Amino acid sequence: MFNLIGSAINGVKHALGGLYQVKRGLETVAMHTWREPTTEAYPDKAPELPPHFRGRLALTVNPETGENLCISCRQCERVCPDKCIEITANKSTETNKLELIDFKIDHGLCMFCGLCTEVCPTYCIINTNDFEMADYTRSSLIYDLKKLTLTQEESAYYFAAKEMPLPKPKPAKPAAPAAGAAAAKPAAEAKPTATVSPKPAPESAKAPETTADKPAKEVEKKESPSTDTPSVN
Amino acid sequence: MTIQTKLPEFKTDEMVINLGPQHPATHGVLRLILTLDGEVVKHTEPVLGHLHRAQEWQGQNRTWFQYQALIDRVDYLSGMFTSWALSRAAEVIDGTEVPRRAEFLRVLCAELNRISSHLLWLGTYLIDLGALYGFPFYPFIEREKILTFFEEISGQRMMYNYIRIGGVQRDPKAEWFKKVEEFTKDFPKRVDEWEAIVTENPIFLNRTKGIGVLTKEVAQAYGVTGPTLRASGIDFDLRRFKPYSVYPELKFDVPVYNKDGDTWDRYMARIQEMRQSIEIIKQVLDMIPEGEIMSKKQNAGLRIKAGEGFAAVESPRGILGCYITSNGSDKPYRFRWRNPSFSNLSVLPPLLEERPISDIMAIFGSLDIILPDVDR
Amino acid sequence: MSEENKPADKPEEKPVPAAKPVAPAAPAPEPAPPPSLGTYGKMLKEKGIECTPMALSTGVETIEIAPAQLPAALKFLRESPQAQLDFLVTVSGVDSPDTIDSVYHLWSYTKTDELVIKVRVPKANIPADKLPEVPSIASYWQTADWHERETYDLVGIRYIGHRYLRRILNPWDWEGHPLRRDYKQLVDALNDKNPESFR
Amino acid sequence: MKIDGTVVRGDHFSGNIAEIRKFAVMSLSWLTVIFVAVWGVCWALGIFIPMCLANSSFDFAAILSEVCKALTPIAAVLVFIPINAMFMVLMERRALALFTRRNGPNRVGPDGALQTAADAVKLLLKEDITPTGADALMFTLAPIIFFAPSIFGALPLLAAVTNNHKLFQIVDLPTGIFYVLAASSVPVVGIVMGGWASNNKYSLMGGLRSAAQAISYEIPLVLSLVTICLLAGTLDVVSIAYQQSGGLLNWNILGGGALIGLNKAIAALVSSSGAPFAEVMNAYYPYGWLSFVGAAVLCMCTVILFGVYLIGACAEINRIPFDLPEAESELVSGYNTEYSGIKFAIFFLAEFTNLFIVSTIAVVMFLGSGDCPLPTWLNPLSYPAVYEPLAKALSPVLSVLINDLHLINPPTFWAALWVIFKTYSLIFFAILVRGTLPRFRIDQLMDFGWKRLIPITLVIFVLVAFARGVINFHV
Repeated sequence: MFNLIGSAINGVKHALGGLYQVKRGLETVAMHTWREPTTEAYPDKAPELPPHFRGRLALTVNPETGENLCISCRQCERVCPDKCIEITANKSTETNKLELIDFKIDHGLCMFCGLCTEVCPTYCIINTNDFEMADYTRSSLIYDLKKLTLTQEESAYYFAAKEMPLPKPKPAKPAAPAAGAAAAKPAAEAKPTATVSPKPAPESAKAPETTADKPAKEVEKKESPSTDTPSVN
Repeated sequence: MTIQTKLPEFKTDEMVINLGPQHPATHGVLRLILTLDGEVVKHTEPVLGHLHRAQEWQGQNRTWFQYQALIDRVDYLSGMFTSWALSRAAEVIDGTEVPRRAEFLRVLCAELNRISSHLLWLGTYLIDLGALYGFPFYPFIEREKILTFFEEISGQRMMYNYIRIGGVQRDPKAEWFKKVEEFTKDFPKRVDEWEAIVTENPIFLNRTKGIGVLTKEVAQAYGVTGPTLRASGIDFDLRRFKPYSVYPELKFDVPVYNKDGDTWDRYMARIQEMRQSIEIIKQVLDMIPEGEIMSKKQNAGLRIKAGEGFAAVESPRGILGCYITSNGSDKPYRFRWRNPSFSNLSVLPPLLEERPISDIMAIFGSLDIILPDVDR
Repeated sequence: MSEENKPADKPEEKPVPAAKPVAPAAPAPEPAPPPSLGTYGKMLKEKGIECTPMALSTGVETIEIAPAQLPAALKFLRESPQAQLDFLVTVSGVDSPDTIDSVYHLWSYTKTDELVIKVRVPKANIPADKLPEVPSIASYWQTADWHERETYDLVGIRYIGHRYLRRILNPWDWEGHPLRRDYKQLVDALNDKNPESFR
Repeated sequence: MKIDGTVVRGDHFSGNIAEIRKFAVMSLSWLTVIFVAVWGVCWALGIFIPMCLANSSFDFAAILSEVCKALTPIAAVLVFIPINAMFMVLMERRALALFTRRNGPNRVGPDGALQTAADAVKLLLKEDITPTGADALMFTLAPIIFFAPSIFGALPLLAAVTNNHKLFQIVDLPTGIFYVLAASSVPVVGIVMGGWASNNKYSLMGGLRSAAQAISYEIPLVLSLVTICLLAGTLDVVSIAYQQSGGLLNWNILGGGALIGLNKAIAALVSSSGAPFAEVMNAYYPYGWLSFVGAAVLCMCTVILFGVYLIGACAEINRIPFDLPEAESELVSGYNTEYSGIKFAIFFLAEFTNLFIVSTIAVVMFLGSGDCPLPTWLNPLSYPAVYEPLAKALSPVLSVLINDLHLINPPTFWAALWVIFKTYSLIFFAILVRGTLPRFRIDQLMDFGWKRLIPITLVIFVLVAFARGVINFHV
């Protein structure tokens, strides 16, 4: 009998305790009503992204002269884990320097790891804060040189935001001939003999073929990166 | 006339049901082939691999530098730890000395990441238990802040690629540390709030107390690690047991639950771990020295000396290990992940035996499995 | 950091299987002193289990055990009070140049000791279109169950005595073992994504 | 939380007035729309058309007007339910957004007020899929069986919540609550049918769970209501609603009339007219302290009964924390996993309608129906000194509206307003519960129902039966 009463009292205690806890929970949830929403009004208001945000890839230009900074060294192309960068360059006969003809990035493949921006010696390829790239076709995700190149103002903004050292004024001089050459001889581009890697590859480098079944070439490529590429900290 | 005292034998058929791979509560694409008697589970057969992305194969076919960027995907909720495990293994083989500031930054980021991972677990666990609409948002609000911190230093919210072989990628600014400090002050209050809603809630207690009891012996036999193991009463935390990095200099408790090893203990273990992580972060913020953050040049030709090694870190889910055989080239020769989720998941079938179907979610959720970590 | 022992041991040599023509010039290492048996090696030896010391895997005692003696050795290491290596961290398979290894990382829940056990099956001994065979320990050490299945799936080591040796990560009808160095991928994953891509 | 002068979003109790205001405005405008629409249709059908027909010399005028009058309650329900469900869904989403520090739907219409209307259109236009191997007939019937009974079962409530307006008395049912309960136990058949006919194991389990759950929670639910009927001495919802008029102290949630005496005595004390305090007390509580104990017991019992009713009702309509039949994390979506398009819309509609109906039952049976919570002696409007000047000032307008057009019936108007307020408060509470509690497990649910709630209600039933004897309810 006492047992029964005891257990009944226990049960009541248990029930009241449970009710109290439920009340506490309901109260806490209800009190959240008074707090400001944390959602962001995204399409109406663009989010504030940190300067190092890894968004769409782009090529900077010299903020002062507006000339393209890419030296066609192909480090980004080599380091890309997804192989989504393709550089077409030509060795100019007059200056004996590489001229950038086209720069393609397939953003449909890109995983935005930012490795290409880390190896770039001239801070040319960068991650911008743009992330709105949705499109209707895959082919439209392949950005070419024109689409990739930023304006002078944008470049200036990113150079400042990312605290990258501004390019030295020296390469500003050959800008005109390079541009002229690139524009002038699209025909010559048919045989872009000089792949840009320091060592000329045996066959024409249309696109980097699958490296898997070409071990010889792969090894050559692997050995080529010189150790003096800058580390980006 | 006789009175029939015994009921006639009542025979039921068993039902085989596929839980997943597309199911709201399998945290991804786990498939469980359940044999049910009514609602009681008789046999469980997990089918893995729906998310298999050949991470080990990719490790062997990419250079060190490239692969560092990929491994955050192994366990996308705690990318810092996957990076850390890889970096540690490589450093151990290579004999790289990591700068002190980098070590502190690693600990700081890792503990923040541990909190964010546990927060996601907390939210989704309550979803598993049916509190679908209210509570789960609160941990996510806090997690969002942590992700913003990471976004600021690494550039992305989940695929950080921040911890590198030989150091860390970027030195945060002073304001960043200030923000983290504010967060550490604010966070314990939030945990108190959540505990007020959840911990003693009678329905929650009913759903978790005494459910999915994982005994010490079973846990050890299956190689279970992490909070799941510590909730079973085994004090086995790598940060304490085989201290690495600067953990020996930091004071913190390892929450161990000695009683049952049920789902409630696992819940509490994680809640307490978050509080401890906050303590660690506070200390790190005080102790962090100035100095270099990287001792190994990060470039496409990153190479590691020949040798082999195994290094592990205590990830939010347990021991995340990395067994690497290097031959001195710029690619690892053999890359092997030891993932906590893989071992923790293997204990699921014995835990589910003879449990009703509702408990599947309570138990499975409490193990804190993340499927990409299982399938790699 | 005992780094000088890259040497006589195969796995550290070079990755490129014979098919690949170019050999990265691995500098000829100075011969390291032959490794000697550590604590656990001696323990096993007392027990009558043959084990060969190997180059340390980054400071951790590493021994090689003959396949036949593996279950006995692991059982002893797990259960004997002085060894107490009761935590099987992982079972991995490695396709070394000359051998196929099954590697066991043993830890303890009570001590900080570690031990790496390797079971190596020389490739020369493996008949064509047969898998290397290693005894399974899954029947009494449950951790090994899935780990062995995974190793079977990816590296292709047949664990004799495993109750349910099926593919675990790959689909059941997958052909070949992807982590073998001679594995030929039917479709190049890197080039089979976007038909419109320039790749 | 301030960092270098910048405020980090969402971390301080600065208040969320803007969102709360939006929520309130949205609710009030939707309620107005509902109120106006329903009353407009009813007035047109039940009053205006008969009024016009009364003067006509049309042959069937009398019959037609009768038909119109008879159709009024059905029209009221049919107009009310879809609009109400739309509002409730929106309110639920907005309220949950408030609790979880979000904005909620805010795209369609002003501040998202038309979101659910858009959703409804979308659902109706969606392809209606019947899975292969499903029993097509059963599959189609299930939502209808789920939907129909509870609505038409709830018809008797209409008269109660409109203060017995003659338009809404479809038939004078002396066993109103019995009819409501009988009808409300039918929908489970629809769930089981849907679960079985879907040819899906998850659906089947959801359906069976629902059957088990409904059977076990029907009992405490009915017992709690029966106890109220025992106190009221009638099964007629209209009478029960009437009995509770006169303020909070008369309501069934507070002793089911045990405090009527107290109420009247205080009223006597305040107005200092009529019988003196002690006399009234003696008339109602004839056995002295025993009566007071009885009254206290009754108060306690009815409060508990209200709790039991809420729990039982939650379980009956599969709301969280009792949403096992559609437990998302276990059974995907339970019995309605395979439903899409309009059939799913009907299930959805029915769920919210059921929530509204059980809330209305709670209001009618426990919370004084359309009664103002202020006791008459506290309510300023009940004093002629306040009321009469007001009425005089408004009379030119009101007399046209009330007497000529019959557009407003003041008792009905006030009763309906109070019922709406109380009902939606209960619904808001249900939303809060949904935002907080996790789900029961099926066996714990059964345990809780059979081993806790049913014994409690039985004990209370007995206690009430005894305690009732020591109080004089009707003087």
